[in-house]
Amino acid sequence: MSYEVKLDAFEGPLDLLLHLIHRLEIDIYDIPMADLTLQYMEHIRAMQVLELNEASEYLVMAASLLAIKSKMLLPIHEGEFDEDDLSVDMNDPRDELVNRLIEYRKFKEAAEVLQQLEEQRAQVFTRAPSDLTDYQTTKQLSAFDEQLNVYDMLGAFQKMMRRKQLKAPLATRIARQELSVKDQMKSVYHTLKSRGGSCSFSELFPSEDKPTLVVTFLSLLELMKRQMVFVEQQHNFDDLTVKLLNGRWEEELFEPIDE
Amino acid sequence: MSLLMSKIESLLFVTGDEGLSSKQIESLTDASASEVKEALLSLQADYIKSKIRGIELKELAGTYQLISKKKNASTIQRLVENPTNQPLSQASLEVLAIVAYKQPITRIEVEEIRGVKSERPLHTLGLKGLIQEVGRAEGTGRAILYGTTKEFLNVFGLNDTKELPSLPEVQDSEEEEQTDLFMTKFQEAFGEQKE
Amino acid sequence: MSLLMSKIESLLFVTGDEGLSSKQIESLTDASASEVKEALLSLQADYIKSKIRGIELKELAGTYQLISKKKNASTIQRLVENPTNQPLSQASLEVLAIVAYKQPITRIEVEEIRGVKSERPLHTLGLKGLIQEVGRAEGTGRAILYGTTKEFLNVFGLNDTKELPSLPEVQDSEEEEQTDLFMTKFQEAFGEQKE
Repeated sequence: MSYEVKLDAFEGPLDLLLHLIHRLEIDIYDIPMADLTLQYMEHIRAMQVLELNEASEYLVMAASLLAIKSKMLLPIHEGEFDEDDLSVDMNDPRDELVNRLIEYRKFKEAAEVLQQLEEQRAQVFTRAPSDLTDYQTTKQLSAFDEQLNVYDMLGAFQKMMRRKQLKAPLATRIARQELSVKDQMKSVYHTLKSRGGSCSFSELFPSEDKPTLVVTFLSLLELMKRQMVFVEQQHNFDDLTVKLLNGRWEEELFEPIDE
Repeated sequence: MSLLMSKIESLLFVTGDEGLSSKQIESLTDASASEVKEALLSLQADYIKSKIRGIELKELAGTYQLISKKKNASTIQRLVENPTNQPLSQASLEVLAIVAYKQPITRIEVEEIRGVKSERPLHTLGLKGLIQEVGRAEGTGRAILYGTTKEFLNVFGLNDTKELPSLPEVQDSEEEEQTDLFMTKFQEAFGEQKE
Repeated sequence: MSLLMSKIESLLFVTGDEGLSSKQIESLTDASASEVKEALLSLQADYIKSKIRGIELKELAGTYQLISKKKNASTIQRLVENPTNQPLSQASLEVLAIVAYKQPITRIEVEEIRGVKSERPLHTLGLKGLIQEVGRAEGTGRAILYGTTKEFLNVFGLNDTKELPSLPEVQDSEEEEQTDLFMTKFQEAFGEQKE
């Protein structure tokens, strides 16, 4: 049962292996391949149930773990090996895996350090440069000989987003939720109205933006509850049709909606 | 009191050209009106008195904001005149980004996104030939709609505004995952397969 | 000196998160490098010492910038109602760490270290302005080489990538020595020089 909890927390097969090594208190330089492989396979099985996208990468690793395990099981009889076997014998079959794990662990730790730096940095704030256009002459304003690229613009946008965090109390309270159910109800209502009172369910969800889809869905439920619209389906698996019941939009009807 | 003054200086510093009202300062610092008033006066006096300070406290219509000291205006002037120090200002770049991605767009809409007045950056960008009027909005005001120019494409090395990289998503991946789960259930329930 | 300090405070105040290099400050104030250095240090000391100050001076991404005092973080955070800047995901942080320490680096190399596809985190980091294309690898594919940006330094409070804490070293040097010793003996015995 303990597998279910953490599966989505892994960043890949190496991450999962490090987790197991830590949990099983295994010496990374002397990995008991049978134990580790067993544990790893059990996790993979749990993941297949969940149909994770990266399953293939985990499966590739499973294959190499099995390969290493079987290499280690190969009996070595003295005096029987030829040149080729010698090279296999010289290198511990686990070496490559161990090196990869150690290398990956280094960066995983570095990522933690970055995270701490990010947190520390987030404790201090700076400000947007002042608007100095007052100081500029019109001639200067129209001069343009700068090397700019799209990333300068994206950078400016990022800075704005950062700064916008600090603007909240200056904005009005209404702006708290980007898209309100009430506004979306109105929008759904107008869509229906503009299409002569009915349209297909999917037409009401033109936006790819997930929060919008969710809010639109909620607004539709609210409209149904208020008997402003009803939804019907001709046949199984048909697209649903949404129909407008009440032709008038009365603002005051929607005042009590609690956001 | 010095603790409150420090907090107020931090707050006014980060809020930049927008400033804060004394009411806002009170609620942010949990100080009383009279304490805030006193702290603001002390800061003001300190900025004037202390020769090493380069900032001043200005009150305008009940809003307090920090500004650079007037006596250093000539130094600031040099900053503005020096072309290497004056790439397109942050404000202009922000407005340009918004216009580029959201065109056609009105001034009011730009200001809603930025949360600050944007008349001057729009003006500057117009003068630099990066944006232009592309029409008028429907409705009473018939507000000007702005869009980017050919010169804009030129400067940013684009053939078309469609070549602009997509904007970063605002929500984090965790949130996305949660929404995904919701969406999955949602789609299951309604047999919808939006892609 | 106090005059110079005042000018510098004014300049750093108006340039905000753009900041200024010491070279730029010199040319804007007609002061010598050593004077500017001294003034910056005095300002820095004054900000730390003075309890009523709410700002600090920091070198960030190669420029001097004023920042709010760390001890006032909780007050300023009250300004933040709905943070738009989500912290980076674990995947993005890992990729960023690899790019930061191994730059310039290709996507394939990143994926070899992580053992998983890393296209999306790389894309996200690009959009967040934390990494950028810094060239193309030699060879057939001419794969994109990634490196960190100024914004990266900014977000992580660094002045330079050299300020990154050094990568954790593999700790068990003793064990390595033992292996080496074994290998030496082994090679001596067999006269083999396998690479």
